[in-house]
Amino acid sequence: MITTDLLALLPIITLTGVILVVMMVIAFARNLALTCLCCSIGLALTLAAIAWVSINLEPQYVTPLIVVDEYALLFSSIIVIGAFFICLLAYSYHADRGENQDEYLMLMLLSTLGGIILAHSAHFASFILGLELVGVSLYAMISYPVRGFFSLEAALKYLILSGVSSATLLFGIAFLFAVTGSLSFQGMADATAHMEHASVFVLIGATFVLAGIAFKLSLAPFHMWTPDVYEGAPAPTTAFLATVSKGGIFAVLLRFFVSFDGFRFEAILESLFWVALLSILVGNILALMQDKIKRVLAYSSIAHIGYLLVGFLAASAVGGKQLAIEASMFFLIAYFVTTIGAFGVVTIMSGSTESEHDTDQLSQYEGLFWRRPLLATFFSAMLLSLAGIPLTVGFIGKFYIFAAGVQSGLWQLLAAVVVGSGIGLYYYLRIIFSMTKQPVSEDEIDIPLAGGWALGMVSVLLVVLGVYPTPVVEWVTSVARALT
Amino acid sequence: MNEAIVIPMEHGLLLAGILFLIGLLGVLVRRNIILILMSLEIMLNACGLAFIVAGAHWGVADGQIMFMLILSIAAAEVSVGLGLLLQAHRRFGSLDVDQASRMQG
Amino acid sequence: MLELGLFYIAATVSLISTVLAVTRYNAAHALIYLIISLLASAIIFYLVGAPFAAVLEVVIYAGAIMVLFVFVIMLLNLGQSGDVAEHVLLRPGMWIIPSLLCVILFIEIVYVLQSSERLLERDGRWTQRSRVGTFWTLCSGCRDRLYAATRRSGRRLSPGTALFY
Amino acid sequence: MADYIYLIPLLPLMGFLLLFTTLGNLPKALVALVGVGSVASSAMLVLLTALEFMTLREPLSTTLYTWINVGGFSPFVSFYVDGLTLTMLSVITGVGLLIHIYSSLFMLDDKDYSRFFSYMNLFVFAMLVLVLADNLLLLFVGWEGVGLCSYLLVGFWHEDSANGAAARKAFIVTRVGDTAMAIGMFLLFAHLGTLDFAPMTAAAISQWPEGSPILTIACLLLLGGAVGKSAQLPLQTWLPDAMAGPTPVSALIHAATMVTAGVYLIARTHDLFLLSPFALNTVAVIGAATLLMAAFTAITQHDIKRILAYSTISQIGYMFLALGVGAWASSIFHLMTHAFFKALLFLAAGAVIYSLHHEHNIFKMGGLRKKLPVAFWSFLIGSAALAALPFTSGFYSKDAILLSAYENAWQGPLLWGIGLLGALLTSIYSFRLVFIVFFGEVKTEPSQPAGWLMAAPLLVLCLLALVGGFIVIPVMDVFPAATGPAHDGLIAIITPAVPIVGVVIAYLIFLSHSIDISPWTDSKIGKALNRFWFSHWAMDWLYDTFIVKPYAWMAHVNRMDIVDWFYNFTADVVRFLHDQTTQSQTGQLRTYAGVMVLGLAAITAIALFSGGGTAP
Repeated sequence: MITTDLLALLPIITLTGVILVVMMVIAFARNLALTCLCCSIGLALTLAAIAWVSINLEPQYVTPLIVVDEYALLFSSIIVIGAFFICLLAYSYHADRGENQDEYLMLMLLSTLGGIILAHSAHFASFILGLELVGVSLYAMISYPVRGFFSLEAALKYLILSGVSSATLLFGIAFLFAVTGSLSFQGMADATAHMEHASVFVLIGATFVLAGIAFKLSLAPFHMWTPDVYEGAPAPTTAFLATVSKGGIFAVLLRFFVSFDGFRFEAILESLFWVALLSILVGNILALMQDKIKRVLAYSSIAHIGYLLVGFLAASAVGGKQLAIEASMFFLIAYFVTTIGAFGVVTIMSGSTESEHDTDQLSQYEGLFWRRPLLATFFSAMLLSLAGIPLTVGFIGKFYIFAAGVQSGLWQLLAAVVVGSGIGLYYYLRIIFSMTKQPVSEDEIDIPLAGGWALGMVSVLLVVLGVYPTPVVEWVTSVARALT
Repeated sequence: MNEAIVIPMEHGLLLAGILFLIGLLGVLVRRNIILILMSLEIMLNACGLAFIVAGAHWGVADGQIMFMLILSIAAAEVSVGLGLLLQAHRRFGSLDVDQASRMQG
Repeated sequence: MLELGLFYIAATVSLISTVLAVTRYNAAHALIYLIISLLASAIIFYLVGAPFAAVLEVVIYAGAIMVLFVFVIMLLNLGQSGDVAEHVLLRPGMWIIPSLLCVILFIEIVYVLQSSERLLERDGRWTQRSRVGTFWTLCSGCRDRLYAATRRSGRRLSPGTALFY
Repeated sequence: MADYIYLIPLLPLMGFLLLFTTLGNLPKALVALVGVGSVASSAMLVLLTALEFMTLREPLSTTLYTWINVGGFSPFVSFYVDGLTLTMLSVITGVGLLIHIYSSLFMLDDKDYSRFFSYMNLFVFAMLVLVLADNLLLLFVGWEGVGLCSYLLVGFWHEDSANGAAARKAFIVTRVGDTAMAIGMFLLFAHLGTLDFAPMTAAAISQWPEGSPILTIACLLLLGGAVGKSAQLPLQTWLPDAMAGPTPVSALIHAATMVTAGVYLIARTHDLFLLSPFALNTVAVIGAATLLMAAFTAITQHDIKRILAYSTISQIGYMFLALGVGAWASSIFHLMTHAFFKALLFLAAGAVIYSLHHEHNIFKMGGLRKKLPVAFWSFLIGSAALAALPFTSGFYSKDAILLSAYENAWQGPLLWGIGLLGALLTSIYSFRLVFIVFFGEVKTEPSQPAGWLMAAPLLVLCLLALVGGFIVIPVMDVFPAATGPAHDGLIAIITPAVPIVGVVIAYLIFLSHSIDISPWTDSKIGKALNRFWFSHWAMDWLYDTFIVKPYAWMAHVNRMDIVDWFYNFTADVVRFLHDQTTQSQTGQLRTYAGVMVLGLAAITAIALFSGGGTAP
């Protein structure tokens, strides 16, 4: 009994162990390469543990807090793989800048651990635990370049606003707790099972919780922090913030809604509808004439999470749950690949400058095709994937969302997706065009080994999943079937 | 009967709600970072209060456990927050949070 | 009923000191009020039957965390200049819009709490819950009295007042 | 069994990727090895497939994978090999291989050697996907792929802006057809729910009666695609200009393979066309009209490659005619023989051009018979096959087409007559070419004859052009059994005799000069007619006058306004919104928190008061 529990927790235990080892390594030898090696091996081990658990163990609860099932393992593996690539990129970034900042990688592992706990959580206690583990590590990761001015500003903004959102979230949970007397997702579901319509207690609790989650996912109108924090944080942190932390939160959101069956409460869907609509429109409109790449990506991530929410909302239709969950999960995977790749390019571009800021002005990317054709090709691939051009993973993700939306008849939202994609095409192509211009600066851009390989692998993944997505689709389908 | 039941849950929640909103008001209005962090503490404390009251209503320990979690979260956020505050004071020369608005648009 | 009385007293203390904590110009003063508020919360914890949480509240919240704030305030050594600066930062006009927002949220919370929702009881039965009695009765009592007064005086209701009914 | 079929297109794709990613950094020998080797290995695999097909005698099919399986929409990437596909595969890889070998020498001096081979490999890949596809969607992917390669290769020497213009013209004109085809595909998918050939046909047969209007429209739209790709009336104007590309490109893409894709498309969907007599007759009419017009034009041209281009249009017209009269097998047969002799002619022309330092005008050539024997014999054999002289490959295929046309229920004798006139003209212009270029006095001194790498493919193609008529293509099971043309004695004699007459006429006019045609050509009518035919029945002028100029005029009139208004207005609105929302990103933390709280209040209010919750 105890043994299987511990075995089921193997991924979490492995990663925790790795973090301890990395701490010891840092204590004895301050060597960034060594730390990075430990971290990447540790993440690989965690992935192996996840694979082992998924093959050998049945889905089970480990204490009421943690559930180990296919769903948790899918999100965990996405998070770990994402963290692995970002780890390599972060190493290149710091190594190139000559900053010997080992603790950064350790903080990242801690944050990743938080993400995995989120993916596994079936209870609000573990949810809050994971959430804060992700959040508190991120505060430090954002403010890491001590000499920077913007990073401090970004960290301050993120800290305070994230604190407000956490408090809102907790207050909502308190309401739900007050009405149901339980903190586990299943317990809440049982207590509200008889409700045709949500009681006002449930409604206010749910909207406060959703507001908190929407902040972390940077959905409008809780998105205001996103561009500033993305811009101010060092590029690897931004990549991490945009992917791993959001993936974990979305995993909880989806699991909570599926087990709580929140899709039957029209009032909640109504408010989520407006959030999704606003996110898609605001995100795309804000990105339109933006000249800073990181801000463009920030705004586009707002829009993309809006698309994701469309897939999520599609689960409200009768019989549409399976497809909607599949669509959301696949879209999230696509979003992970593309976003890590896009910020990966920014990371590599920023690594070789002496400037305190990251390289994110559009003008700095002019003529990249002539200076670094491969890097520019990768970046174009990422942007095309964000725009949803066929043969990239982004297309299939968007197609999935569309199919789910059509099946559930979410016509207004689909119209918004179409309009948003149209606007999106403009600003993505704008970047690509500016990369084909004659170069203005002749600064040398080094492509570091680790980061270059990470980026290359992500690009290959992007195309392979765009051309041959079947394995992932099957994986996602089986997980969705197990969940519903 | 347990005497704790004497106090209606709604009243406890209402108190928690008001405290939460006062904290929120503080975050919205104050420009001094110390005061903002304090307001955050008020909000988190209000959440803790709500959990304890609801937990007492149900007679389960979950509420108190969440309170302890909140306590640790508050501690962690405050320590990081105060660290940043010291940095900000050194960098901006003041505790005005509006100084930190160079990124915009 | 002693508990109930103590609860309302503690709640009042908590509310007043919290409001003061948020509005003070001097950070140290604000901190003291905040500690008072936390202590009042601790009393409420004790009253609702969570003595351990009450102890933690005093020891960790009012004790440890607030001490961190004290340290920082001492470290920065703001003194008199801090007060002056704070007067510049905090102008009365800045309260309007945030207060409006908070009032909206307040109304929403009250709307929920005074609803006659049925809640699940500990023994598994669903019962009609009491409303937020005291506060709400007070409000509606005032309203009724006002209404009666206007009726007596024979004046017509102004549109704004009519809306209130 | 059919596991390796996917390798057939994959190998050229790998070749392309290898050549493309190395960005021309490989030595030329290696480039040639990769470029030719990949096609050669797929040719071997096709041979293997053919052997297997011959033993099994049933179609092979293999599903690689389902691309996306989302909510009932699941396009399979699956390949299907039956007799028709196999014939096409053999032509593409066989002729393609020969042309690749030829190009490895022909293009040797070009600085973009690697780029050339990468495009050629990509083309072969796309073309193979086109013919292997088991459904219309995948076919369309290949279809667009070959269009792209054609664009890239026509404009291969893009330093000269005229080549770029030709490439653009080819791209845009075929795009008109492709749009029609895409709409046709949507129509079919909307009504039949599938684009896989077998279920689609079955559904169409069960769902629609013969001659149903929707089916006719769908067929005509598909025909539009075919007409664009195969350079038939009225979308044929791009092909002569496409000769701006390197000669091997003309041989491979614009003679042997890509331009016949339209024929393949109609043959593949013949069950649909059989349900719509009107569409089928339209095919026949288009074929007949095109073959005649193009043949008249070819007689008057000076440029060696343009003559061949018009002759290609004309020969594809025969294939369309065959399709239109239901002689499916003859059409595919002619497709194959045409691939042999037209590739031969183009490659031989390439050899001539290569030796004469890029001279295209036939009146500046002459007497090359002795200097370039390989080219001469190739040309002679090719022309004989093209003119359908007895016992060459072209004879068997064209004869079958003409006899089937005569048998056709709808306007059979008329179609036969047109075809026959076309055949006469074909033999006149093809031998006009031979007599002018290879006989008479030497006008330009050729440099060294081409090396064996260029000669060997010519010899192989000569052989094929001669004996290709004896190949039996395995398409009996694909098409409905046709009642063999009844050999009406007189018809069966006239049909093969006409080309011989044409050769004699050409001999009399252009070699022995026994007939002096100058009084006719110098007369006013003759000159006008010559000019008219030379300009390909003024098709370019017609398009210019009736489409391009009015369009330009409308664009000119319209330049300020109406449609643009809408777009500008939308853009302005979006930009205005952008400016406004950007203002909201003040950078001030308190604003951000305020918006968050507002949002919180709003979504709570929506949830509480949207009527979903129970009333208090």
